[in-house]
Amino acid sequence: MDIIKIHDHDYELEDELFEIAHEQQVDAVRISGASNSFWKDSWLRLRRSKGALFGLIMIMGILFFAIAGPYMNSYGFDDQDLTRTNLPPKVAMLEGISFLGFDGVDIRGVDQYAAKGVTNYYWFGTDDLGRDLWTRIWQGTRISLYIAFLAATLDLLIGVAYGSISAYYGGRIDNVMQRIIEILMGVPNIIIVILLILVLQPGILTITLAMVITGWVSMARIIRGQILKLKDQEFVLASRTLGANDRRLLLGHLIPNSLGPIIITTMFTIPTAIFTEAFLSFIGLGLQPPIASLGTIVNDGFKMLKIYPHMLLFSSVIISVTMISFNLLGDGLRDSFDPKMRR
Amino acid sequence: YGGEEKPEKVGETEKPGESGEKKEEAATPKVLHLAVGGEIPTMKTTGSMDGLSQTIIQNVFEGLYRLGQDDKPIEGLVETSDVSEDGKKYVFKLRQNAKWSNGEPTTAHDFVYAWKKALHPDTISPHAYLMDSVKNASNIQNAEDALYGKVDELGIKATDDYTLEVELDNSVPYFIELLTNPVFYPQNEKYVESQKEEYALEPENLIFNGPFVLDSWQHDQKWLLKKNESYWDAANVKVEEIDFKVAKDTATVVNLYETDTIDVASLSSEFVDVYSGDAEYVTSMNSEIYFLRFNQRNDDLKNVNIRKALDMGWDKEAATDSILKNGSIPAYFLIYDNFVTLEDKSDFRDRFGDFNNEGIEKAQEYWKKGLAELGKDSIKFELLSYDDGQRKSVAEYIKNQLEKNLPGLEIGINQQPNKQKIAIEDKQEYDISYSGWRNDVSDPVEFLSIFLSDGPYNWQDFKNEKYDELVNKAMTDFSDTNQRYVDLQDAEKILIGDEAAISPLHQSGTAKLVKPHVKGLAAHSNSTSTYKWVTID
Amino acid sequence: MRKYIFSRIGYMFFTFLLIATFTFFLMQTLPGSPFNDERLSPAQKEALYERYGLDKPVAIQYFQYLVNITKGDLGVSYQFDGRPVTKIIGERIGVSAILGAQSLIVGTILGLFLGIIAAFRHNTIIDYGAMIIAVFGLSVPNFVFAGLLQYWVGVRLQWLPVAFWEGFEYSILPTIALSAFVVATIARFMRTEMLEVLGNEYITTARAKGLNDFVVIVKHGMRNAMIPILTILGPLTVNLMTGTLVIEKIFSIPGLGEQFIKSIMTNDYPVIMGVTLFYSFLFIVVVFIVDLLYGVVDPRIRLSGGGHHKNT
Amino acid sequence: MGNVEPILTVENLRVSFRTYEGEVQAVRGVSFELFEGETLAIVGESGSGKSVMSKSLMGLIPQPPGEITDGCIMYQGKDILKNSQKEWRNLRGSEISIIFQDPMTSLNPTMTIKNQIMEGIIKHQKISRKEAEKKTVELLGLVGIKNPEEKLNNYPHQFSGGMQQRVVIAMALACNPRIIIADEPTTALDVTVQAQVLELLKDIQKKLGTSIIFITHDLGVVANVADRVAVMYAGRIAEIGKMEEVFFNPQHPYTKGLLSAMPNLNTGQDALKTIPGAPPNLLDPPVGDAFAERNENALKVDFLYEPPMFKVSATHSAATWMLHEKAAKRVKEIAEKQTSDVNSSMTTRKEVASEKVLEIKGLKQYFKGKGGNVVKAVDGFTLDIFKGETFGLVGESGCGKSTTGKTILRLHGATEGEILFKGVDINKKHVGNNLNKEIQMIFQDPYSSLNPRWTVGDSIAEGMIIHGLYSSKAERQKKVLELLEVVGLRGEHANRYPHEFSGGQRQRIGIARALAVEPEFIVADEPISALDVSIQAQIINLMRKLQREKNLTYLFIAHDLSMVKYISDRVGVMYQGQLVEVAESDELYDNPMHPYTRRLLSSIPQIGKSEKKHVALQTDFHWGAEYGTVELREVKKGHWVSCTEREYEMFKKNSSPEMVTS
Ligand SMILES: Nc1ncnc2c1ncn2[C@@H]1O[C@H](COP(=O)(O)OP(=O)(O)OP(=O)(O)O)[C@@H](O)[C@H]1O
Ligand SMILES: Nc1ncnc2c1ncn2[C@@H]1O[C@H](COP(=O)(O)OP(=O)(O)OP(=O)(O)O)[C@@H](O)[C@H]1O
Ligand SMILES: [Mg+2]
Ligand SMILES: [Mg+2]
Repeated sequence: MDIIKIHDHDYELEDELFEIAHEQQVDAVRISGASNSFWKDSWLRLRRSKGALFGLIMIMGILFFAIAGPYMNSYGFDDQDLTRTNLPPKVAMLEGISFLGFDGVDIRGVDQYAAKGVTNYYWFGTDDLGRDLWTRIWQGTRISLYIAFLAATLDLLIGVAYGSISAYYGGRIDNVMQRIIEILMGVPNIIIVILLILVLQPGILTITLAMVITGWVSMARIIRGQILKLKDQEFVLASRTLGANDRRLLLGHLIPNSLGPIIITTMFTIPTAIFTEAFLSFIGLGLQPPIASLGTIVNDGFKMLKIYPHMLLFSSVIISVTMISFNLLGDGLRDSFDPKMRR
Repeated sequence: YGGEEKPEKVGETEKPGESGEKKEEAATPKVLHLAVGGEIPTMKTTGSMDGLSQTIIQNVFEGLYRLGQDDKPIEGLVETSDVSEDGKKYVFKLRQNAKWSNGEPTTAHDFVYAWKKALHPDTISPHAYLMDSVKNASNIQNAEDALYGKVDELGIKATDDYTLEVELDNSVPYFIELLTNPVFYPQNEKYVESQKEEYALEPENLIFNGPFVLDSWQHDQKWLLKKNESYWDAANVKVEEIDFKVAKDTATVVNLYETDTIDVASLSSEFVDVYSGDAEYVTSMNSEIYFLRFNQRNDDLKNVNIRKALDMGWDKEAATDSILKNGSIPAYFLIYDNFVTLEDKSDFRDRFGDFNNEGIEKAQEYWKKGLAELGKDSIKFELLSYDDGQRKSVAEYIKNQLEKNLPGLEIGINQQPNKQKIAIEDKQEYDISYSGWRNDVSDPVEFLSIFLSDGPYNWQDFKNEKYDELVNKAMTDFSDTNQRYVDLQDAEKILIGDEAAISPLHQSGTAKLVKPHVKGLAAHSNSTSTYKWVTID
Repeated sequence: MRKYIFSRIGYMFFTFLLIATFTFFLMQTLPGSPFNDERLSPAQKEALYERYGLDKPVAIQYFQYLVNITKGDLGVSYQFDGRPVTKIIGERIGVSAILGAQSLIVGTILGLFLGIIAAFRHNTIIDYGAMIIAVFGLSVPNFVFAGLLQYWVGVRLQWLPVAFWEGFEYSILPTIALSAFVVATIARFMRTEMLEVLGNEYITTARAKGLNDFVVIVKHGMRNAMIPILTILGPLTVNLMTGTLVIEKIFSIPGLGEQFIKSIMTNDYPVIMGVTLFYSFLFIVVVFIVDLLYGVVDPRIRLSGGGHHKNT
Repeated sequence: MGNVEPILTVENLRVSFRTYEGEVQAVRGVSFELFEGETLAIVGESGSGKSVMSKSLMGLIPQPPGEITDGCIMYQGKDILKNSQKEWRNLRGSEISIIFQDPMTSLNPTMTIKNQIMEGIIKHQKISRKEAEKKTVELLGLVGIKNPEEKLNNYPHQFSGGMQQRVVIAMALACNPRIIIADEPTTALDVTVQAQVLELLKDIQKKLGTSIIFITHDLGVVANVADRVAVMYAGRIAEIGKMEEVFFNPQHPYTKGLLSAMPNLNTGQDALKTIPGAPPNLLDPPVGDAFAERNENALKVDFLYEPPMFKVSATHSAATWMLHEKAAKRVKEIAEKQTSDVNSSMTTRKEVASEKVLEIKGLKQYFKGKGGNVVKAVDGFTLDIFKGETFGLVGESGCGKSTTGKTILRLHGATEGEILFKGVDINKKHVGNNLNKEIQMIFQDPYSSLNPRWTVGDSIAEGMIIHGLYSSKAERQKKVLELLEVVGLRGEHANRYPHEFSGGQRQRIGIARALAVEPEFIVADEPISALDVSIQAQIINLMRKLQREKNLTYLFIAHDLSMVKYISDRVGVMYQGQLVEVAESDELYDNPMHPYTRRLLSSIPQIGKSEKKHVALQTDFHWGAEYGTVELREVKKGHWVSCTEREYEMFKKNSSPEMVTS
């Protein structure tokens, strides 16, 4: 027997190498690698998505400011002072660098701080009632996020319950429940939202509820689809053959395995809610002052776009960044949860 | 955004290239370009009368009188008029050269028809009440009265084609001024009846007798007024076309003005800062007063000291100067300056001056006193307010000021669109409401009658016998005009000075930009305009 | 197939009826009254209620309302002097439709393009670039975007008219402002779908035939990726029609959306109900058309007799 | 092998994928030659790199994440790996074409088959559409599609699986390629259809003289079609040679193991030989011989150095140190050990009690399909199963096997008929969930049969919790560990998640879960069909061991007939929702009566069968009411056949009757 092909290097093939390696026990059931739970696995994958990571960091940042921002200076969010209205932004460290625009000079080239004799610094400037915009914007971010999270949570609860019941029981129940959804979808939802707000009087809760009234539908549909898919998976059948009851199947198997889509959908509900709220502000159905959300601040600032751009600039940048972050995170999560996207 | 760029100002538009273009434009028909906030709600002279409808109507129709450039009535279709001694009978001689745009002459019969129609219950004309002083008019409108609906009993008669006799129940000093209102305009019976339901819905369903005709009307989008060549005074109308386009957003309107698309732009306060120094910037006062209503169904608001504290407890001047900025002035009264003059040539305002303008410290005193009387140390009110632009900010300011100045006070704001707001006021489901009122004619009763204890708009349970007596007397007894004004001065003092039933906020003004080539634009204090005298260079 | 269409139409009718009922009763709970004009006397108000049948019991009003709908009569506006609601809708829908259609077309084409190149160049700079554009489209409130467009392009640069609806050039800015959202939505969707489709074996098979990548993407990828895209096209279309109201206001365009908000603010019940019904009707029809389109695009559905495509 | 010059030479091909976990070395130095007109079969377990290797021959490796790191592929004297994209496109389809495993996914669902076939023709042959269409019709005729003109404008979903695969083959043949790569072209098909497709490929090769690279993991198929065989393991070729050489004189221990792990119809009741363990992880491939750690008789050198290819004969070589001269002694030792092993085999056929555990009477299960169509998944099924036996249920895809199993488990309520478990009708309400303890199921797909969010321990314990079997958590925990040991895993695996296990290990976990509630009766629905040959044997042996220890009764559903015969006491053949033949397994295989059974059996590709031995039934059998009522009749003792009265008489007379044909 010839060696037909000698590999790159020559072996020193000693005789004893040709003994049976009894001591090397065959390990039939070896598992390599550390144990990764599903979450850890997802996190590992998420971490590789630069967009998602960026989104996550930005969200953390925004959350931080939404919580701590209003306390970073001494102004209250409704501290009015008509002697210091419409001041452009001025920041101590940055005021020397004029192109940054933090030098208290407005677009007409007038140093409003000097003109109005104001010695304080307003990082984001002030609004038409002389309120500090920094405080207001972060306070508004807080309110917007609160509304968004509340709406998303309610959507989630209703949507998951509805969707899973509809898919799980199937048949006629599913049919009826689906028809209801179709009807709800048959009315353009912005219209329902507007009508409901009028019926219920504007306010944080009303706005949230109005958004939820139609908002849960998409969650329900996604969950339904997911559960329909899972329902026939063998692990679910296995649990059924073991005699598991509906509760166990839904809460133990079906819903936990729908978490990916649930989280992703929520990540997209949040920015939508923020947006809807801003839109409602624009058509005059926003929150009751002095409570302000990002939407109302953007809307107020929008009117001053030409004269006091700072009023729009900061708020709309923050609203956009929030939206971008959630969208990026949602996209990233979708990619990392969805095995199809792993390629 | 650091101030390096200046927005293009109107004054700078006169660059050489552009002014050349303007000349060319001037050679073409003289057109006035305007932007308005919405659709014309109605073209019926008997219809619902907001500023826009009234503006269009008074430019395409003509009544007996019209508002002049100084807001005083001037003759329209009237050639000569005659008033009886007791002031209860008017005889108007009409112009014989006035025509409808379909060629028919305008006659006294057209007035008879229109007035009766306005009063007919089926018409539901919101301004029919203006006719109250005409003989039997109030009975005809009163569902309980024997004369209800019997419009033929109205004190109006056409003695011949060009003579109109009007009888009044009372001699009212402002009757001629009333006649400038569209509800007193003529309608051509034959034409109107021929159009049935369609009347005034489209330009095709209309004939005109004013300086302009409504040439085209794309609803909620744009419409065009053209000079009416058959108008009796056509020789004095210099504009050939007035082009209206609907623009609902103030920023858009300003942008349009800046790009020379329109000739006039009304400004909201944000823009005042930018334009207030400009030559094109004009302000005017409106016959419109804003005030807070204190709903006395609220037990705390029944307390006069509390009300006074609320009235005085904040800086009205700062609100008009720093928030509204559109020429509005702070109000410590209901009947504003230059409204009516007494016999001795003194202004109505002169006798009492400002009410309750005593400063914040005084307010705090009242507040303490009020709280003590109520035995409370904190109160919460809801402030019902408008949901638009500056008025929204004013409400926020009031809230902030009052809460700051009056310890223990908490105010929640409830913003509502106008219609909903009125509904809430009507049902009195509010504590404090930010309200406004505009008069139709220059008579203090217009404002003061709101607060009669049985007045339909007394949405706040204000009740004062003396006040009722004074105002009621002024509404029926016109024998001594001077005494009547004095009584009304007293009534105003009771309402505000003594009772603080309302807290006047401001008299509103309008800030506008008008292109320099537009002259003679008559903007009336009732928020309407007349284009008859406009010239375009 | 015919049976399917008929049953769908029957079902649409039922949905529509429910929506009509829903809006009707919602309207009953709206605060305020359409006739609280400050200067109307009580007698006049009563007369108005009577004229519009608002004095009758709700049940009768409801019945009357349904009867009128079947006759195509949506009542008359309270706000605009007895103008029929159908006429108001008719006058405005054209504008909204043109604007909506333009934005849909522009947005869809651009969105598809972005989505496809992003998928094709998955995980490259191009992909990221396209997605950043897409996410931006979703992230800037459209009134801010519209305001900036108006100010910069209209006022500062004077390239295009600032506002109004007088001709094609007037529609350009609003179309851009509106389509940003469409571009974003479609691009993101298309990318995901395309990535999924590109992972299919038939794509590899097509490449194994020696076809070049462009042909593979267009002939094999697009059509299959388009099927799920159709699902969002329905709601997107209606969204565009309702979503125009902000843009309509900013650009002073006499469309239906703006009218709708105005009628809400003035308690103009017939108009609110009319427009709501109209939108719903549109929505139902659009969804129906989209479902039929599935059949055109996806032969599996066409040939199996148009089974109800459940999009989950 | 006529031509000495190879038309394709692959040398030291290496392909890697960069994934986020690291570099997967899918192909690790593969070399082989392909000759004109031959069929080279490549066999190997899942993940051994077969598909990757074949895709690299066509330049279809997705880049990124894939990358060809080394090697060359010589085609017509040119290294095609250095091709430009354009050159690749000219090569693909016209010179080399490929057939994928699943015909359904290889065809674009939204394009007519005509267009899909013509596409390549037009691209490569630059002919008019009309001519291309003519060509297409010819091709469809060639692959055995009747009336091809009428089918041109059909869409893929209008064809059956077998027909679809024919279309795919037609597509591959479109430009007369010199090489066809068939990547598991029959795995997704039924045995009967598979036989037809294999036949077709052989025919075509004969007609066109094409070279075929045939990838499969089914050794039976290989025996049927291949001229030469290459066995791949962990990204390398372990052994290559003529089919007979490899099958009858295997050299590499892996090849040997593979062959002995496969039951064939002649295997008796002995325990199957198994290969322990699972293939290595290619993220971190072992040094030395990749198979060493699964090889009981591995040499020390196997763990140190990668074995080179040793020539066994001119056409046969293998990569194993066993062929090194220094190992000769060991080879002998091992051979001796194995012959002695064979005799220490397991028990012979056990005695089956005659106690009925399950009686199914006239079971019908109808489903409402699309547009009101009724799918008669099970349509009158009658059967008794006895305690302690293994009843094998076979039949082609869609005949209702799974539905029957699921109905027994009460996952569906029966439309009609009754199922008695130990005399109790299981569909009665009052039965409660106690039955769920006694009847259990083992599932087909190991990847979806475990909840990915639960640890393995939790999954196993679920049944105990539901039935309140052990009072405390600790006790349950103990039992779980015990069960894991029983199925050949380790207790410490209880805290791990399913995705960390291989398919075979998951199947063991699934079995442990079923056992946790101590059932008597287990329905195993194709428990091994998703597993590799080397793993299948492990599972089958485990199941048999458990049956003996716990006196279980199995309903074993499968379409792999040799495995069914091996494990079952009795076998039932199912066709269109009904049982057509039931008999003891030997009897059934030796003496099949129903024509469907006979067709099924003749389709099984087997090692050792000579060329074209299997009888493809030329005519379809016919049955129906016009020939009298069809029912199961006992032809011989314990041998039931579904037939009419007349047929019954014939069966009774001679045991191989001529069929009633139409
Ligand atoms: N696109 C890819 N990205 C990452 N890894 C891949 C990719 N394609 C294949 N692999 C890996 O390469 C290895 C070989 O895969 P391949 O598909 O060639 O196996 P196979 O022998 O064809 O198996 P099967 O019998 O299951 O088809 C596997 O470990 C697989 O995970
Ligand atoms: N829940 C269901 N609803 C409708 N039809 C079904 C359902 N389950 C199964 N079927 C249909 O019943 C028939 C039999 O299916 P079944 O799964 O029992 O086949 P099988 O013999 O197990 O096939 P395979 O070998 O592919 O697993 C098929 O035509 C299938 O489409
Ligand atoms: Mg493969
Ligand atoms: Mg099955």
